[in-house]
Amino acid sequence: MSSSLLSVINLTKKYGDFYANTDVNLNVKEGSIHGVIGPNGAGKTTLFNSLAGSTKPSSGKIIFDGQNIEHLEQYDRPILGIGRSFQVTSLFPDLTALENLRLASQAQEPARGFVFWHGITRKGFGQRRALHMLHRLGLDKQAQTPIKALSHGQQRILEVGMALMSEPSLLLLDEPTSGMGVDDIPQMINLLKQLREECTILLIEHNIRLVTEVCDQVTVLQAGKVISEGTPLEVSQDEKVKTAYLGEGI
Amino acid sequence: MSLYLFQILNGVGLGMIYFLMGVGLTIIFGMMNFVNFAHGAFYALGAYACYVVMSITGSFWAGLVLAPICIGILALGIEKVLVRRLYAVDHSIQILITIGVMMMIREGTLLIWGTVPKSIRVPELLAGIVAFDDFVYPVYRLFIVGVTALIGIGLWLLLEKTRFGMVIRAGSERPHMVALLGINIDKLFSMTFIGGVALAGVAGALIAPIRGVDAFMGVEALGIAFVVVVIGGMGSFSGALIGGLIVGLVQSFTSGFWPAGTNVMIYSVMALIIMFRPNGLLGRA
Amino acid sequence: MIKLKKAIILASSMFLSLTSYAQAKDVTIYGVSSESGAFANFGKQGSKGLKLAVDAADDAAGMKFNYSIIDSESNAGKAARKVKAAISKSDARYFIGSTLSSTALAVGKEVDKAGGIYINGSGADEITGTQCNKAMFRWSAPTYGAVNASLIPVLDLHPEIKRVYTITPDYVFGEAMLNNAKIILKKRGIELVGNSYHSLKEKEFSGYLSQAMATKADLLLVLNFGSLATNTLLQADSFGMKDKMQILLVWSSGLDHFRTLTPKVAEGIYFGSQYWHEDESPANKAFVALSREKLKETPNYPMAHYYQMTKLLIDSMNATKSADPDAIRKHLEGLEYDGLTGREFINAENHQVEKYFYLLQGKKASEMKDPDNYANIISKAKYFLPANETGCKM
Amino acid sequence: MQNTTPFKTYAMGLIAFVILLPLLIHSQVLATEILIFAMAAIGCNLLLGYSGLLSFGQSLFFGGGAYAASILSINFDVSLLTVIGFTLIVGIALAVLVGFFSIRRQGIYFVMITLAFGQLGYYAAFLAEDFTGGEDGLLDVPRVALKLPFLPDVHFDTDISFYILTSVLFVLSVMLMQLVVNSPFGSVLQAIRQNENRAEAIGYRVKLYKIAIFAFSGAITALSGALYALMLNFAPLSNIDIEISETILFMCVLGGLGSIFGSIVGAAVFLLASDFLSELWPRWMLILGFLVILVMLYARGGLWASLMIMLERAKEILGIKEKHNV
Repeated sequence: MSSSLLSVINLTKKYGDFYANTDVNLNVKEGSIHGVIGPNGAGKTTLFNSLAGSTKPSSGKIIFDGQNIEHLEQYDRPILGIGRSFQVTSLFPDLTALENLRLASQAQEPARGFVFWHGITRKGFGQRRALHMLHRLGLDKQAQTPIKALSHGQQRILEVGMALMSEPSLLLLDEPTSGMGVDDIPQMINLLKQLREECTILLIEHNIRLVTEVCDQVTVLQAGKVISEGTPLEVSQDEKVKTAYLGEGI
Repeated sequence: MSLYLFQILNGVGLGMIYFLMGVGLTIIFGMMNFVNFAHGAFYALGAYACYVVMSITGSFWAGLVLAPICIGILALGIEKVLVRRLYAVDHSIQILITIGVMMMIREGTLLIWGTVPKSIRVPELLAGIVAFDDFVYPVYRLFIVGVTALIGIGLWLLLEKTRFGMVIRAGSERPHMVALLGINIDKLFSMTFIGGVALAGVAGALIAPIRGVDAFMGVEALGIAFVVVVIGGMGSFSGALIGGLIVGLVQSFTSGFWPAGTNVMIYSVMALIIMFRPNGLLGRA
Repeated sequence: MIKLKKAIILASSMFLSLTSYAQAKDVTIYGVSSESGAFANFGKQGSKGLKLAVDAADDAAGMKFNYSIIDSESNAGKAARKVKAAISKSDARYFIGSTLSSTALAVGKEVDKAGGIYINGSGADEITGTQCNKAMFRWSAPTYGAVNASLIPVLDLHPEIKRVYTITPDYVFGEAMLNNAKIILKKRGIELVGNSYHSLKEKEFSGYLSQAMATKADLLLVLNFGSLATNTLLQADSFGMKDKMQILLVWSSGLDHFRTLTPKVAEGIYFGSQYWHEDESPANKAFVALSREKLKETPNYPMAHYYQMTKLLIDSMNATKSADPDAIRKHLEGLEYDGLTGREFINAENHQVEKYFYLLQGKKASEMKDPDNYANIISKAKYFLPANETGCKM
Repeated sequence: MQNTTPFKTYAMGLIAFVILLPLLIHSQVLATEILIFAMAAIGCNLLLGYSGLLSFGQSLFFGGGAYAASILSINFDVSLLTVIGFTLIVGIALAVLVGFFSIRRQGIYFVMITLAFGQLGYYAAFLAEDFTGGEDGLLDVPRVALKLPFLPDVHFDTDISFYILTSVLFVLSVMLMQLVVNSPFGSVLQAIRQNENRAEAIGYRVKLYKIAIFAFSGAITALSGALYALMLNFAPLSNIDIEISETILFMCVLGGLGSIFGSIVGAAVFLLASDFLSELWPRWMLILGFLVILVMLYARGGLWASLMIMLERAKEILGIKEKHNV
């Protein structure tokens, strides 16, 4: 178990009488890519939000790197080394690509954000690291382009880049290919394969092709509960999973 | 003991009036997610319209019926020219623009009807009081409570029991779905807006005989309407009723022991409720 | 060339008027009135009165009178700023009027610093009391005079009144009104059976009115003013209270209140008033005639008192043949003259103009002789505290 | 979104503005009022334009500052710096209080909490007659002298000396605010305004930032309220009335959201219009309401941005003409 970077133990989340997650258990091994799949309404997003900190679980534990984190605020988690992306692109639309990444980098040193007595032009404040990231994402030319003028694919890639600026040891990706054209998906798969060298990834995905191609481990949720777990191959042969996806048209 | 009883009854009476002030606001917000700061201005216009009709025809009843119709026609124009563009923007921008509308209406009424307040007398039929022992209550206020109750029941039936209401409620949650069903969502919204604003007009016309008519009555009503609706939960129909009753009762009781503080109490109650119930008592998350 | 000459003459005359107003032939009187904002109806009428007085002024002493209106925007801060600017920029020294007492007090301070003269008609006791100063004169009767001149005659007319209920705005002015009333009631051994305080933004008087009815009072004494009073009376009427008790509104706005309330509501109710256009005094008859001729309207209180205050200033300039504030102040102090309400007298110690205050009673619509004949004058009287009891130290 | 114009250019521009203003409008008192309200409008813009927070509680900071400065100046023999310091502390304290409670809610609920605080402030001032003078306001507020060690006292009793004092404070605070909005802190505010959720997800404590910008807004608004009271020698109750919040809001919106200079233009235009138009046509607010609608619909950048666009156009046209001449 020492190789588990993230452990979720008996995680339950209820809204009123409705149980969005019931006793979910999950182990993400260090250095792996772990997928969470399930039909619509299975509780994937709720689980994701509990991990990222935008909602608090009703009960259960989340252990990251040996530390209980379920009570921590969303803004504390990037600093611990958990980065997240959003299913629907969520950037700062009027700011440039460079400024978006710079802000994400600046956030790593919380005190810096309160510096009000001089401009951003001085060293530090993430300018250089943001340029590096742009280069890595292949978006050098778009450095000074406002986000709203970027293509959808470029925005999706930048979305992942934002999460990477905190140099996370765990990257949470919420449907990274959502809304992407079929042609762009291989580019995302490449990016993910590159990333596994530097961090552990947990992703929620609808696109089964992506999951089978890149994931080491897959957890399947249905109606808020874990119904199956294993390698992509094992899972795809599980009868329960097949029934769950029946009519969903994989 | 009888004092408390009186304060409760008076508070309930007031609460019904406040419900009437707030209900149009909450319906517009609930259906269209639109914050209308010009609500009070339409209320004042309703009172003026009633005054004008009454001075021409001599009949309060004609005023009461025609005032909301006039205000509705005006709302139709404003919706077409302006409000239609604002459904998708931030609340703060809706607020600023409708404040602009409010100012234009207020200054317009001053321009047309001058700065001297007008008054409308209670119609003979409803003049006088009813007395139960020591407790007296003007007939006209009972009439307002009755009319408000009728309007409330009518609205409830319309929204809950008819196909039209069903479509409106669906439209507020999933406009695209409704559009797919082949229903003209623009038309639906514009009808909702007209209806909500006309309700403000009804409130203004009904209250005119009690409070007189002046250009600044709208600002006062705006404050109360928002407090009522925020307490009950923006967009909630029954919330407006509960909010109205709470404000009416708080006002009635506070005026008994701390008259200068009635407004302090009303706003404090509102702030406390928002702190503990982020979306008001019955608001949706 | 001609233009240039004109400009030089104009500039030099302006320079003269700025530097030595004592010898100047042009005198500008500044009217502070709320032309816009919540009290625009008051300010507009006030300005009309001022203009009327300036236009009708004689030039006995060879002076030419001008006016300039300062719009207070119904805001004391704005008024203070604009008066400050007028003093420093145009060397203004003569100011007339205000709507709100807070405006009067603030403007009074400014004019005092500049050594000018300021006549206003606002209600707060402090104006000729604790906050009095040598620049400031006040034409209207403060709370003491208003309550005495209206309540006493009502009690005399109705000896059956044994129980009184009061409705009072919860702040300094209301408190002063109530105290004055309490003293009178106590002296006569009449019981004050209850009082309701209300806030200044109150619109809802039903609770207070039913308490008044529950106490079986014989007189409802309304101590608020303006739209508060309008709402109180409208609601009292709808409660049918006129049939059960007498009603007296001490601080009415006179004609404006009657117009707003309509005779149906006002009928039978007593109104205290600073001014009524049907007073038989010669000065008033002349003024009403002037107003009807020039403006085609019957003067109301704001118009009348701005007119009277302006006329008082102009008359003293003519009498002293000077535009020196000190000379005018000396002339005004202790002056007795024919005013709109009859013989009026200016107390030298606190600069209060001691004028008459009216008690009116609303008439039936069918008995009105003309569209503005809303009321009968029941009585008029002067009641003023001796200056040493007002707290004024100049 | 960074401003590249050098800091010195801004300072020179501001200094030129404060020197020219009283000459252009021929009134030092009106010029003083314009600078004072420009500061208040900037305070509002920090919240609305830069952080997306629509506050109806500005009257509380403005009136609070006015009362704080007045009470201190009337009752104690203090130096001007003490008065300014005390005002800033009061402004910041009030703003942190309002901010702490209001930012917990969004949209209309946020607006209503700030409104509630504004209303409570008004009634508190109205009821606390012993401290605030209630309805009459505080009269005889002295303009306290600036007392510095080893130097003679500096008095501000004349219009011109008070204008100079206001100008100095104005230039200093506008420069500081210009610095703030272009700083790392300002960049986080931009981020929060555009996408609050993302800002939090990348590690910013959004609530703390919002409270911090409230503090800045409270400080500059309170300072402007204090200067207003000293200018008038009078602290009327209307300083803390909801109408002041509206006035400040209009100046801010009219001038242009998200622009410090816009707020200055907004305040100047509003006050000049209210001064001149109100005498011509008391219903001038009708036009104001119309303008607010137009700006919000078609020109969020307000008068300032429109002015800049027109300048650019003019330059283009002139540029073309010059070429023709060559």
